[in-house]
Amino acid sequence: MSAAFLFALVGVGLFSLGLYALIVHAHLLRKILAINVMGSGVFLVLVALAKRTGESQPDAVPHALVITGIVVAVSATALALTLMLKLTAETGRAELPEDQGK
Amino acid sequence: MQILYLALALFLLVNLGAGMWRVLRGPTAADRMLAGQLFGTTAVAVLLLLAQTTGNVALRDVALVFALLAAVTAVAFVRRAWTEERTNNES
Amino acid sequence: MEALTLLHWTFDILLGLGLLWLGWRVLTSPDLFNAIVLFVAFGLLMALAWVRLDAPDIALAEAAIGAGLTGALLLAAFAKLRTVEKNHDIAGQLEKGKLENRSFQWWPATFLLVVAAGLGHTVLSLPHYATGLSAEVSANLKSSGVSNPVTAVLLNFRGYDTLLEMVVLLLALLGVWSISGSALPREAAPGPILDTLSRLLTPVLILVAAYLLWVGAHAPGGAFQAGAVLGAAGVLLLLSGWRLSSHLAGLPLRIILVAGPVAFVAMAVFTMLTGGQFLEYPRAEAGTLILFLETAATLSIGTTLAALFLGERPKNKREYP
Amino acid sequence: MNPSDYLSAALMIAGAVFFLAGTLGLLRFPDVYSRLHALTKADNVGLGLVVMGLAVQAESWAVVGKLLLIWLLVLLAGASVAHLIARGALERGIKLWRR
Repeated sequence: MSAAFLFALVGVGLFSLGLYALIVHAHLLRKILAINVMGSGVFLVLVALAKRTGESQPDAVPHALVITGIVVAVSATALALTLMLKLTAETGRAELPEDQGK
Repeated sequence: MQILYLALALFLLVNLGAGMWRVLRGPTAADRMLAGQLFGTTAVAVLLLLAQTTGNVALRDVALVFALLAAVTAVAFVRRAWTEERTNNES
Repeated sequence: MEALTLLHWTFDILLGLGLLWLGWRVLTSPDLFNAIVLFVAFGLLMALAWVRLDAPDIALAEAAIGAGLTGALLLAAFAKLRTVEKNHDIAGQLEKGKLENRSFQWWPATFLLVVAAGLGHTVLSLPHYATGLSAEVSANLKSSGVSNPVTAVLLNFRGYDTLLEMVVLLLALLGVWSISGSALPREAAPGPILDTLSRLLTPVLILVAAYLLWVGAHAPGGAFQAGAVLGAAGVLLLLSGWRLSSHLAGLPLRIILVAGPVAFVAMAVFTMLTGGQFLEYPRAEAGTLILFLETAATLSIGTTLAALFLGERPKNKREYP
Repeated sequence: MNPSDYLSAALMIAGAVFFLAGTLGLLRFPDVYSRLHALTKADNVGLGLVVMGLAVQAESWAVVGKLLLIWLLVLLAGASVAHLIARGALERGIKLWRR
């Protein structure tokens, strides 16, 4: 066990928490937060595993990927929030419609 | 000295955790936001201490960015999200 | 030495537990506003986690975005949601966010426990020592034109990632511009304090963005961090009631928005015409070319992030009635 | 440890005490105005003391300058935000605590 694996496990935990909340909650703002928490979990796993180089400098490639990912995540969040507002204005509900099939 | 820096950083982290209680408890939205502000100041101190103990001077730049942006979220709260007091505030 | 190791471990374990606990509270706290504030705090702890994982580049990006942009975005959306509710007379959307959280659902919980256990097991069964691509990165670092390995990866070895990332940003902005509704109702005047604050902070923010751009070549920093700081400066100005003058809101704004991707594509075409591969810079000039690309990228990223926060499409002069 | 180490340690421990005081104030004070007061004052002094403690150990004057700049920025942000929140709270009719 090392600090890298500790944080990798925290990342796994955050990913699972986020996925659970994404399934369970209906409110779209909560779903957007859940996706962001999931994303943070994934980033944490990637960067934690990049630290397995021992004493030398960590692997720079996952670091670069995560920096790109953080900026993409914030722009995707902005788009998702706009979609949520539009949906609420149109339907009067900040939720996705239920399945009509059943 | 290494031990002192790290111990102080740890102490401040615990201090942060205690401040979380106010975010959860409220009672007004302003209280929650204030506790968020506490997070910013404390994180700056933790980062500066970690910069000293690890010798990684780049962490001072992280602290600088934190210090610069500490106000933005709070300003967004005051200017946008704080349209009325929603919770049953204390009397 | 023993005490030091113990302190390091205590710090990391507390930080990890804090992250998990905050993540849990973000998703289950009975009040949506509360969840947003907790999420901002969560971002702050994430920045500390990046520091502990020897990733100061990411910590810088997370600090700028977590402290400056995500919170402002979420809070503004929360406020707009309330306005939408009022306009449509549909009270209780935000209340609904409160009630449902009380229910605990067994099937998803069990499923997710299995997923978590599986993922955790997989992570733990990975080799405890792996160099990944770090050997390749350090072997080629000399020819990359910069000495910060993360910048070398972002701008040289995997420059196409950065190109496509900026296209993604642009697409997100196009999406927001196409669907976002009407402008916010008139804001109150910022008042002397906020006015002074924004006037004092904005020049410093721009200076720090330029500094991060410059040091990115040899130390943590670079186009993304600088762009995020620039975007935060834009958000602060927008919150203080500043709007782009209508002369600049048309073509000039759009030119800045696409400057980054266009510079990258032009560079790619240029390098291919001069006999190299896609985005393969001539070695001697690599450092200069990277700085040029990064400057264009910083301007585009910063402007796009601020425009994403504003939401509505800035109209140019002719479009005003 | 040489004398400057002792000075630095004393300053930083004093800073930590101020942080603790700020948190106590945040948790224990009765209304938003007094909590505002406790938090912004105590934490900014705490950070100032930590910064001074670190400045004693700093390797160059440039580092001292950066540390001071960080502190000044936090002071500026803290003071402005405290003012904005306090005024906002008054405008929204959040009552002051009376014994």
